[in-house]
Amino acid sequence: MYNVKVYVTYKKSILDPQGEAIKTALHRMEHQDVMQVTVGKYFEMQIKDNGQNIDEQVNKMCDELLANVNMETYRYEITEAAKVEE
Amino acid sequence: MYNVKVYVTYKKSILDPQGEAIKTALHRMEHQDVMQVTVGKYFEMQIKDNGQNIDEQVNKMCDELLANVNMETYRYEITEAAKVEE
Amino acid sequence: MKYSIIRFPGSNCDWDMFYTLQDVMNVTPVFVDYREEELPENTAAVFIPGGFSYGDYLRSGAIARFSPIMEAVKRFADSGRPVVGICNGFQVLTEAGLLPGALRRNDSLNFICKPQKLTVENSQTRFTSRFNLNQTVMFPIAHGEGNYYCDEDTLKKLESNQQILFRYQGNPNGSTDDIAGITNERGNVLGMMPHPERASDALLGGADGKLLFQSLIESVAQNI
Amino acid sequence: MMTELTPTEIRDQKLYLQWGLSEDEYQQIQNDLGRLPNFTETGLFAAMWSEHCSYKNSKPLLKQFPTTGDQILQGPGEGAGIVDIGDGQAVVFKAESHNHPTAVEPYQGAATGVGGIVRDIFSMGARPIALMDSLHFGELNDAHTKYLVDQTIAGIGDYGNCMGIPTVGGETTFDSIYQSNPVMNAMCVGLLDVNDQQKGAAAGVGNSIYYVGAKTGRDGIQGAIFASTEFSDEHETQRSAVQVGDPFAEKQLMEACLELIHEHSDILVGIQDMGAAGLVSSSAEMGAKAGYGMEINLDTVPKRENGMIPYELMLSESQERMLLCIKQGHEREVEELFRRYDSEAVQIGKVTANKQYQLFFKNQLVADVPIHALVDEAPVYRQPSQKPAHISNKAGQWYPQIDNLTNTFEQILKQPTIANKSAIYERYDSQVQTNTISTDRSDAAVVRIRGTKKALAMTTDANPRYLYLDPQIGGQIAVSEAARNIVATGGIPLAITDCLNFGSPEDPESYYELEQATKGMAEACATFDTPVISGNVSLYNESNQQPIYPTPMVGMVGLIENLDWITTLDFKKDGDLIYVLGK
Ligand SMILES: Nc1ncnc2c1ncn2[C@@H]1O[C@H](COP(=O)(O)OP(=O)(O)O)[C@@H](O)[C@H]1O
Repeated sequence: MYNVKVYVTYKKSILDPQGEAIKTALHRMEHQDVMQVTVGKYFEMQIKDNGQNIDEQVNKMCDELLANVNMETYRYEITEAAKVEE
Repeated sequence: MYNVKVYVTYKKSILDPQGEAIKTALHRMEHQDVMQVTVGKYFEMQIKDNGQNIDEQVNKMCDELLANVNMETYRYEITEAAKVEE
Repeated sequence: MKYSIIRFPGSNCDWDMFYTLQDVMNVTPVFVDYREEELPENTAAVFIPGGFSYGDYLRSGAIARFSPIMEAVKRFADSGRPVVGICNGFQVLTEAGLLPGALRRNDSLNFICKPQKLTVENSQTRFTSRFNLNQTVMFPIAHGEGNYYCDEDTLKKLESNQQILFRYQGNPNGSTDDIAGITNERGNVLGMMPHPERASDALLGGADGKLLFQSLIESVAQNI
Repeated sequence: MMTELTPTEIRDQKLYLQWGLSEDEYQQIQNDLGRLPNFTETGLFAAMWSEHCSYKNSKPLLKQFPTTGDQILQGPGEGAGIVDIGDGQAVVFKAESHNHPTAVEPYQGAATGVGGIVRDIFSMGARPIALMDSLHFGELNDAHTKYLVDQTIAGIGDYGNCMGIPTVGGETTFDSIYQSNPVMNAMCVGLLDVNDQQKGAAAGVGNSIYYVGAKTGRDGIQGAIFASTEFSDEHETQRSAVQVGDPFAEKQLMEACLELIHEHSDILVGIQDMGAAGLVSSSAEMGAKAGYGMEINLDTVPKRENGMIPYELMLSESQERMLLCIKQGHEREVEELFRRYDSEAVQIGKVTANKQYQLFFKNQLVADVPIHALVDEAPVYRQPSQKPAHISNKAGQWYPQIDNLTNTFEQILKQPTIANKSAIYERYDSQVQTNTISTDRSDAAVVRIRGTKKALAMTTDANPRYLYLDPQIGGQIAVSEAARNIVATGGIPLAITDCLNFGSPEDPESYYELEQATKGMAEACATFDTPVISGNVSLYNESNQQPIYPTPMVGMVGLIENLDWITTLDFKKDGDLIYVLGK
């Protein structure tokens, strides 16, 4: 069993209106020292070991579904887990 | 300057319709070994050092804005950065 | 000839498209389930209607594009025949790679539903022959993720190939270059956020959308 | 895991009080059962005899309402009321309040409020054709109120938009009295072929009880149980009672249910939404209404979480679930139909002859109570009533002084309550289904009935300040305003639905307001021949002992018999004459 964490964010060149909106809100809440906010998506997956390359599999999932590579980039972390995490 | 990463996810007992929909889609794409998918939000922030406790500040931002503590939990990582990361 | 309307789980402008084609345009629409692997024989054009396929979870259109019927739609498009995606249909077509670019959340972060003025940017296509160049038309918009994005190179290509058919007047959602509707390079796949099928009955506030359907139906007739 | 107290522990520790049952009520349950109720049974009674399910405080007042008329096919008592509009068609509508969930989690609270009212409509066999809302918030200069407004609107919009039901209108007011207790009411209107009319009843011994839709989690289980029980192996902070809506699942569920109703009505005996008090209220009501008993095997109930006990399974308010009664022998057909919509249909029980309500869990009988005791024998209270001091006290009244009419006019227009609401309604898809003729060109929204020359006019109205000043006349005004809106749009008023948002009935002044407001509404409904065909009561709207203004929302639907008769409110041309009608 693998625990996989995937982080998807907009490419740098793309304006992130959500990040801007949150920054503005934080400033209004007296957190003026927040210089930049980027918002992304975060996925946690549990994947059964099927003998195939896990890296390749996760890459494929990201390219085809979890991220839209036209505008987003992703990174992921894979850890092996003996059993399903609680 | 601090780099802060915040991860917000639903509490365990909360329905996660997105996670379910994504799991079903992955299964249809031949990734049947995906056992569970949870979807969360991911924030990257750059915060200027203002001499105050950074931990406390981030906690407050999470409690008041980034997460809805009625149904979400969060965790964060803070790293110190000499200057703004590229 | 049949006009095939693809239905995904969560499509909700499917009947609107059906009634417009049947009652206003007097052609024969048929629904095609997303699980089908073939389009009906005699399909003249394919419509992908608006709605929230798969709840628009993850990204609008991201999950729908894996439906079995999409392979058939791709083959249909590759053969040069017309495919039209409206709203969610546009999102599905970009996710499926049949159209360039992507649709992001509106820059206001809010869903927007209102009548919207558009400029017709190209009236020499099978979808717009009934319009005049630079004509102002009013189509309703209703979307949360209609903010069109593409990179510089793609934008240049869209422009030099005259693939941009409609632009917004008073950009409502942040779309790159005010883009409201585009075709692929070959000109047979159209994607647009505004809803022509909601602008095809004067009783509901306007009928500019009929021109788009008329253009398409005429071009189909000429090709037979 | 949650530990269950034994029947004697419940008695000795008076757990029933924490769950909202009075001493007398607890005694009555013992009389009904002839023994002490166990943990699960106590929970069932507490839920079914709550104000929310039994209307024990408001029932006598609701009796004042006229509920019948030539046009009425179904009055209160079902998921929604039904009004004949000719040509074999009927209009179905109801309103519901979701004030408390909206205050706690505005996005999900508002979204699930919409989801619930939509289920009420399609469970009657009708296709939902329009949504409306009625919103009352604190003043907009407050940051938290801004957040509430924004999220509430997003929640309403996202749910209706995704379902493909146009939200065609509503009303929004702002007043500091709603600061900590916003009012969120939603109304849904559906169109029905009279032949498709359904009832929420489970008849016929041996017929199957089907659970369809989403799995059951611990959503919305009363706070009381959290406070009164221990959790041994999970962190308290990991739990939440917030209900999350899944409009996509509900859209699939709706299409499946409508297909079942329209194309397989021969095998469908009854259908009902699982709303407040989820599984228990839907199943017990369906059985009691038909005069039968029911047995349910809780092991078969689809679950989202591990270790759920009967109490939790029965009281969960997980969304997007329905209960069906299906003729014996047709189980496969139903399962297959729902599978086509990626929705689950599971047989969880059957109709029995003995009029008992019986639950089995892990092969044990965990509840066994007379079904009528649960559903029909909740006590009814007439509370003491007292005229609020502020009504008699004329000294505190305020008279406006107007020096400069233009200034005053401009100031009025600047009030958020009066100002243009496009920032709200443009976030709702008001046009999907391509029948919306107008949202804001007339006093009521107008939706055509495709294939006919007819249209429906619909409006939601309340003017809480009038009710605060005089609840009876204010109640009359609320109905009258709705009727004027319909008439000014070219329609004939047909009937109303309502949401009665008031303070605590145990407070004599609040009870007076409820009593007088309903009296006034009843009088006006009789005058206009607009019976009350459905509605909902939301009491205990108060914070720090301060109740909100009496806020009865009136949702009225009218029939426009000819599309040519639709009237709009704008001045058409120079030189036209302007008249004032009335005194
Ligand atoms: N919460 C809301 N949801 C949808 N539409 C709304 C809402 N609030 C106001 N509206 C719409 O805004 C318009 C103006 O409303 P309002 O100011 O209450 O005017 P009126 O007094 O004429 O009813 C109406 O079309 C109404 O339906």
